[in-house]
Amino acid sequence: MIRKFASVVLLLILGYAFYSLVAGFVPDGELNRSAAYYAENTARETGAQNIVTAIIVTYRGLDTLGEVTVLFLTAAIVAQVLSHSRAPAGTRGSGFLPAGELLETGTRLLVPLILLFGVYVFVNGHLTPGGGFQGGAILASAMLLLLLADPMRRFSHRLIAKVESISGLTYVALGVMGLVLAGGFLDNRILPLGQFGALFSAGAIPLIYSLIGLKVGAEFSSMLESLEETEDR
Amino acid sequence: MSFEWIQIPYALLTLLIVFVYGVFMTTIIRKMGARAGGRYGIRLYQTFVDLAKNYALRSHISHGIMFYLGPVFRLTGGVGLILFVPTIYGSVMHQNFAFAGDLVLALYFVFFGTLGMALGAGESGHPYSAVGITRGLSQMTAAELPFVLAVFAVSLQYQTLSITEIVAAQQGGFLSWTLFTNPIAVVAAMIGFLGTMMRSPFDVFLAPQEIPIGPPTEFHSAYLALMQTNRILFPIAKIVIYMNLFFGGATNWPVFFLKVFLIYLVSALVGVVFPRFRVEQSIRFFLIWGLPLGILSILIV
Amino acid sequence: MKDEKYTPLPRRPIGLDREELKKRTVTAPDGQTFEVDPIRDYYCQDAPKAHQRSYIKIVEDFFNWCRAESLWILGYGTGCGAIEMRPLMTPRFDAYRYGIQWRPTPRQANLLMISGYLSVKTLKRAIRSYEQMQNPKYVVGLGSCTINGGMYWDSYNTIKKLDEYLPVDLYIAGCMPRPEALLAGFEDLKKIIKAGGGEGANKYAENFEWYKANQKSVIKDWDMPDYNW
Amino acid sequence: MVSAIFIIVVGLGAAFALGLLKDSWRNGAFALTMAALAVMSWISISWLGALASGAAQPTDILTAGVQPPFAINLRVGLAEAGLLSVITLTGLLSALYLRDALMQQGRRSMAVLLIAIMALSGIVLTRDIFNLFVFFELMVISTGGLVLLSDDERAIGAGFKYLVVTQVISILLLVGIIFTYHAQGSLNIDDFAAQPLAAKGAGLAFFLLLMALVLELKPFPANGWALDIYESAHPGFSAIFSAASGTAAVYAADKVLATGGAEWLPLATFIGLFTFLASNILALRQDNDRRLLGYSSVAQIGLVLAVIGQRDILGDQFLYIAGGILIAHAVAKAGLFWISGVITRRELTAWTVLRLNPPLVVAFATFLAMLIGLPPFPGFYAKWELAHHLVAEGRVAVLVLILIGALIEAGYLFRWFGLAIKREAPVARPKYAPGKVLVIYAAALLGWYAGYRWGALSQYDNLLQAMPLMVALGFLLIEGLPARIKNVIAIAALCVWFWLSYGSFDPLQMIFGVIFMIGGAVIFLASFHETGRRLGFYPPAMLMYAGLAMLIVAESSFAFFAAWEVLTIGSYFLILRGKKSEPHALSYLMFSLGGAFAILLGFALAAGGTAPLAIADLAQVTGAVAPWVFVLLAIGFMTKTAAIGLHIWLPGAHAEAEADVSPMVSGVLLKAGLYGMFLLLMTMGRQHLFGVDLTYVLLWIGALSALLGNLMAIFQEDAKRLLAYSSIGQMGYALFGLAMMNHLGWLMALMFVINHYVYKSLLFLSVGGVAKRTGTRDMYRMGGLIKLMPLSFIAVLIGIITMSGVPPLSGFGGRWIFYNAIMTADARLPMVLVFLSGPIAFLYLFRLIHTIFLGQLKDEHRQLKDAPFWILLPQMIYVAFLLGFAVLPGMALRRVDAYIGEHFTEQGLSWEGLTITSEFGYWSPVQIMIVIGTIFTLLFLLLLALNHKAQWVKQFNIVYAAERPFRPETTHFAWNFFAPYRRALGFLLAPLVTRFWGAITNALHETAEFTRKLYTGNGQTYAVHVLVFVVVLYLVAGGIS
Amino acid sequence: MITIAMTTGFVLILIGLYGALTNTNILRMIVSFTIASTGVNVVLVSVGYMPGRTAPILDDAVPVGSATTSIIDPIPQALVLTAIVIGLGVTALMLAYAYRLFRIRQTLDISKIVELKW
Repeated sequence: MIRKFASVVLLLILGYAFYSLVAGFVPDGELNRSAAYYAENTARETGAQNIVTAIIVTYRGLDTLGEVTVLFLTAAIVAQVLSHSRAPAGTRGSGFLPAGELLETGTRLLVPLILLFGVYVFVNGHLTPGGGFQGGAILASAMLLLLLADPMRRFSHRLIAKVESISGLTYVALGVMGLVLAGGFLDNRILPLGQFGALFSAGAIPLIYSLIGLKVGAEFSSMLESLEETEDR
Repeated sequence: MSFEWIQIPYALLTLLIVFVYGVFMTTIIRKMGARAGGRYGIRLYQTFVDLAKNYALRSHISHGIMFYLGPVFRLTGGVGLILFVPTIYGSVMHQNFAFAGDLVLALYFVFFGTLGMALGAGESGHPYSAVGITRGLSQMTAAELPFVLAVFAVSLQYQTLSITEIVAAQQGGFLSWTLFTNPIAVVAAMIGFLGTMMRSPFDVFLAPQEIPIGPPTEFHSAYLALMQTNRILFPIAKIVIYMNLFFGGATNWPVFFLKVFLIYLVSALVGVVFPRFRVEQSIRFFLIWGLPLGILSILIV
Repeated sequence: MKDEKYTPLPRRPIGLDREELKKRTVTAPDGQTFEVDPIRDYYCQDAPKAHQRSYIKIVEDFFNWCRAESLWILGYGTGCGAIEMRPLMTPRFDAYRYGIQWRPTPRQANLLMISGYLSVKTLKRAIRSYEQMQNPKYVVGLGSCTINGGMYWDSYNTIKKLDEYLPVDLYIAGCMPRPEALLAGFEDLKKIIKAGGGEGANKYAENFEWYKANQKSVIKDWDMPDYNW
Repeated sequence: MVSAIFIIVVGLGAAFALGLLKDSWRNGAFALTMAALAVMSWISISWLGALASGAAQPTDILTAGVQPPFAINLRVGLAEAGLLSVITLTGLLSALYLRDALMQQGRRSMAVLLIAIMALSGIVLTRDIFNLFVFFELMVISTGGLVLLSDDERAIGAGFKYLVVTQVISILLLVGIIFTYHAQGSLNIDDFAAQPLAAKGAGLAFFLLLMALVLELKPFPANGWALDIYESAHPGFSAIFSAASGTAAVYAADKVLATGGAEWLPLATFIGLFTFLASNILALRQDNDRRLLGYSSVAQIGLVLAVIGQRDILGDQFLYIAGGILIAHAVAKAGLFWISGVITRRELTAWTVLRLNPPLVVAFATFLAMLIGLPPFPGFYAKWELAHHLVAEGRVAVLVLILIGALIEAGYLFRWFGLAIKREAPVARPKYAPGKVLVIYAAALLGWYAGYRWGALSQYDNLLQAMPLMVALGFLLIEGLPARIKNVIAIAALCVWFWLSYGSFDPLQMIFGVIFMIGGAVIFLASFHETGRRLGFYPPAMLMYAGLAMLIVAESSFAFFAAWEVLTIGSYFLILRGKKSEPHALSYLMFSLGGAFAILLGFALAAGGTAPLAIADLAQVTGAVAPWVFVLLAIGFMTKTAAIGLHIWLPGAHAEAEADVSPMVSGVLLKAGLYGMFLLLMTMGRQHLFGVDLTYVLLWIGALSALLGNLMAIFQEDAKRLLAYSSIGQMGYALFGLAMMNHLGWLMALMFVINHYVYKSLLFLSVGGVAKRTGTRDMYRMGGLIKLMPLSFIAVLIGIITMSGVPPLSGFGGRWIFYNAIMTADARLPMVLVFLSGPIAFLYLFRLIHTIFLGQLKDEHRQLKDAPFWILLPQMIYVAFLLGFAVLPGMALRRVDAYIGEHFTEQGLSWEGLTITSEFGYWSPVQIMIVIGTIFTLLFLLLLALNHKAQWVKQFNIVYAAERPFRPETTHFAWNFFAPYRRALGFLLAPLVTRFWGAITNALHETAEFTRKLYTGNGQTYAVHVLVFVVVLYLVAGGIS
Repeated sequence: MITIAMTTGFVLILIGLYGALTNTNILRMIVSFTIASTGVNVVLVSVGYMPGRTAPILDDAVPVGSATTSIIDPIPQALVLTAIVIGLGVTALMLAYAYRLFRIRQTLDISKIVELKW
């Protein structure tokens, strides 16, 4: 009770602080200098249509590398945490009924489509909304679907790990190439910018986003699988 | 002042006079005590006889080197004290070895004999000696305090530490004695004096039956004789210091005899009137009565 | 002074079986062990020696005079006589004027007064005190009890003849002798000493075996060295 | 030069590449990890080297080929390079250390470790606030992963609590970031500085941002989660968490704070100080080593934060100071965590096992000294500079709080060291993994190297190049030699140093120099009796002497202070060697460090920011600050001389020390304080505070010390405690003499300096020798040793005659000068106390000799031999000296008398012929000696003639009221010897001072006990703490808009 | 519009925090945190919103030349993506921890996991 009351009081004060943030908030009339720079120069410098993608992949590419690393890390740790704590046999939650015909068939039908869609999303990340993360998530949702349909299904950890590692390594290598060949780490201009708006344009952005997509997909899958494996036996 | 060989016989002469007078004084004071108790008292030559007998005892035992040296220390302290203090003011013969040091030397040399004696008594291994020493030292440290303060007040008053100069400053009529120029210091010093004279009420460290006469309980024969000799000399030596500091000193022997007698009398009179203090009582006595007077005397100089 | 009277009796086996006098094994701080024999280690084992008089007669006479005129009594009471000694210190008798004083410690005393009957138990203490006094030293026995046992002649617990245990210089007869008698006795003692007769200590030393044997024949629990220095 | 981005690239690349390896190729994976970390370290270090030497300039690394703020940029400056080196090296060493755990958990955990180090490097490098957030989250998550390396299951709970808290933090952080961005139109940190935040009304955003970053620093009380991690995580990881994570987080906070302008600095200062103090207090109650280290880590980071709060005044010294503290903390804390990893049990006493491996003890001590900022480590220089800057700008309160906190920290750290050194150690030497131990040694070496670098960078002399210190440290290297050889070297070193330096000494320095060096060498003679190797004795002893040597020649306040701390630490280790000295050594260290801090404060105040200050320039300090300087310095010096009130450490410390250590710490060490007092009074003279003459206060303190020290001494049953209390009294005399501020007073003080050295060394040695033979220090257990140990007896006899001031020995000279000195002094009341204490000294001295050597010999002592030759030898030297000095006091005092005459107008002594004459009296030592000697000899011959045939009797041949003694034990009157005195004056002995200090420590402990209940262990409560922290600061800051 | 969005975000944060501070069940706490981080994301996005403008994609509707005046701030959008991903990562990690904790302690009550304290 005291805890709740104290929490309420605390949060009220915090809320007051937030309130003063909101109350003092004046929306910008025009783009601030960073945003304005991107609005003006993205197309020229990166050749990407989607400014957000340009920012994510190039201007703030280091953030993104970090993000990918976060997922990599999380996947690794989750795997590590869970690998230590398999449920003892016969505990609650083990032993599922087999999936029905309908589910299996539907899955078989949907998974390629989902995969394709995912690839589409990340390949076109520099042109349209979406990108590596979204695409990767979509890829992983295919995996989720498979697992939902058949909880006992297993994928090759090695494969997932390889995809994850190779895409990650390549990503880093691309970044280093930016350092060597172009203006700096993760500079996308190691490849020709190409024609504005085309699929193969914007330098390395599509490549990177694809790698991200693969990697994110692999990492999510790995996590899902690790979580799933806790239900073993 | 510097040393000349003639001073050695002079000093020995002084020593002889003081010794004889001391024996006489000891006897007189004992007789007075006896008379106060309604007795006739000892014979006049008794002190000599006792001394001679003790020197003449045939057998001796020794507990060790320090036991042997204790009485020597003791008597050296007494003799040295006499010799480091000028006995008769203005007399070349009776300046003794006062050139070697001043008042401070006299103050600290008092401890020489005490220390040696205590060591000798300690080596006898007798617990009663140790108890006696404990009491004696405890009491002495407290009793010395008003005395030292008074002495310091006097040296501040006369701005010198030289005994001769202090006596010189008191010449010219008895009103220039410290007794009258600085009575508080004198009272403080006399309180300390009572404590160091080994007389009632401050003689519990010699308790004859409880700890058979305390520190010297194991001493006998010539050891005891040396200590008796010191017992004769030492009070006189101490009184000489008092006389020089507070009572105008003595310019000739008759005045010396008189003043020493009168000062000795003070402790004797107090002794026959008052019963013994326990040691902590006497410590408190000195701290409560002697110390404030001593401090006062220093502050008002 | 040797004669038949002082032929020692056969010695009785004496057991020093007091706990504190038993031999014991002690561990030193460095871990070594050794044996402590209290009698041997704590007490001087030498026998008493007889001491020579001065070679010059006049000196010896002077010393004897001094000794006689400066009698220091060990304040030690054994029997009812003790009560007769106290008045000597009072104004009425005032023994001080004769050079007689009391000392609390045997080391400084010359005169041991055995004031009345002496039980076996007290004898041991008397011996010890006597032996701790320095030569020359004198023993005066008070009253009949010290002479022949007096009214306790058949007691199981008192000694009869003090003379057999300590070298007595003077007896003062009476039961008890009054203080006046004591004063008279002291005067007699002085005469003896001045005449050179106060050699009890030497007698004791010379006939040490005999005295010890006598002492040990009555003191069954002999728990001290033969001579108490 | 390889771009610093490769730190990130290599880290990430290797982490990704690990995924390619087979799970079973663990050796390969580990090799890859190590290689990556090595490359990262190499890059960092090469940058550090280049930047430090000026071969390279601070470099911005652009990503995406676009200028900031439009793309993320990284920066490598000197600070970054340094921190990167710390982080990557910690990572490298920790990885080596974690080898077993990593191998067991597989490549994933290695990847996590790599990413953690990469993320920490990123935090340091990045200049983009959102990028900072990303790296932060990486750090958080990788922490979550590395916590799992622990075998301790509780670590899971701790990790979860951590995640809960970081969720709250990241909420605050994100809100802060976005609103800051809104206000600035940029995410680049460098842009924040361009436009002050408050101007755009985004103070609250900045506040939230700052709070989030500060919360990562584990401020009190919002840090329960961190402590749980420290307690339960693998120590190898805790090292990273403390050294690397803490470093990175601090730097992040600093980066942001630097842009916020000066107005935010007080907040940082407040948080930092609060955390520093509170965590240190809390650590007092810890008995789990890792949790204690955790508290200490938190506190140290708080300290760094507080220093960051001062960056507005530190100027270009900021890096030097903050970096010094941070690096010292990082190296030390990592090292300590690594050590904790080789120890199997968690209570502090389990560290006793280190004793079986002495080099580890050295490492342990190194780390502790680094943490507390003792010379010659970086923290020391940093502390010194910081103090001066703070004082120069009037931020004394901050400095005082820092010093108090540091003192508390020293308290629990060295208490711990004491436990480890003194408590019972297991017998079997454990097998340590060589890799782990190697890592620990590497850290220790790095610590020393950092100390060397910081010394080289400082504007003062490099302490590690100071000759005495190098010699002392050299003894660490020859520790394996037999003790006797080392002893010869030690004596030679002291003599050579004296010979090299005495040419430039003035008479005052000469006297102290002789006591410190030659006197020290004489005491070392006693050390010859020790056989074997005597591990751990010579390095601290020589450290102490090095400090003393440096103290004498010190001309600037810095050199003086450094020497002071060196000798303090050396003597602490030395004292700690004693049998039961654990608590006493600690209280010694506490008082000494407290005093040292007072000195630091005093010097800083005196310098007023214009360091370095020549000692002689203290005389130029004037104005309102001068009396305070005087007070502080005096307090500092008086802790060493154990003036009353500051004395409670001394009896135990001196009494429990070894036989040859007691004279070192009593006879020699105490003089350091007096030397300081001499310098202080010589330069600053009389100062008045609130109208009170401070020397008058000193006079009272000296007199009270003399009285109470002596009084307490007479009631001691332990011989060495008795001597120790007497030292308090004797130092009181010396202080009194100094405070009289007249010629003779100073001369008397010097006389005491010389005499006290001689007789106290003499007495401690003889008593030590006796204690060695008898196996006890309780005097009533001894007795009657005179026949068995005659030489020791003679030594004590001469010693006590000198000490009591009885003519004809040299102690009388001191008394004589004293009387002459007080003739002209005005203050008479304190003199009364001194008068009182004189005879009292007599009591305990007599007791000392009587109870030990006279009286009844005990059974078990019947076969004792005299003290060992080597302990007796210096005693005999002292005896000879005392006799010589008694006759010819002029040989030492004449020149000093003239030297002191330069400082006072009044007349000194006249040294004509054999007689020494003052204005008031005279004294002729030779004649006194002759007269007394003649009388004594004559009387002795007389007695011999009369009594030469005396029968020698044994101990029970005493008159005993017609009975006989029972046993020696019951016949030796010794225990409670001065019972009447106790009855009369016992009330003066009420342990008021002990109670006072005890109350302070108790209050601290109780506060800690009460406060730590805050850490309920509930992760939710910790989250509440975090919010409370933010909200309270929000309210305190007055609702920033 | 912005205010509403932003207020919604903050309210979500507060709700989430309230939930996290008052529910002792670990899973509920995790969910609460998810709510709170959603709130943060909403706040992030709303800060970048500018009334009357369009998404920052330079397609036919938004020519490169007029982009400065017609698109909203793209940066918060980029940031929010990162924030989401990171939030997800942390949530996954917390869930894994929760699972492990449950396996070890057989409880999901955070107030019972207090063996480390003081």
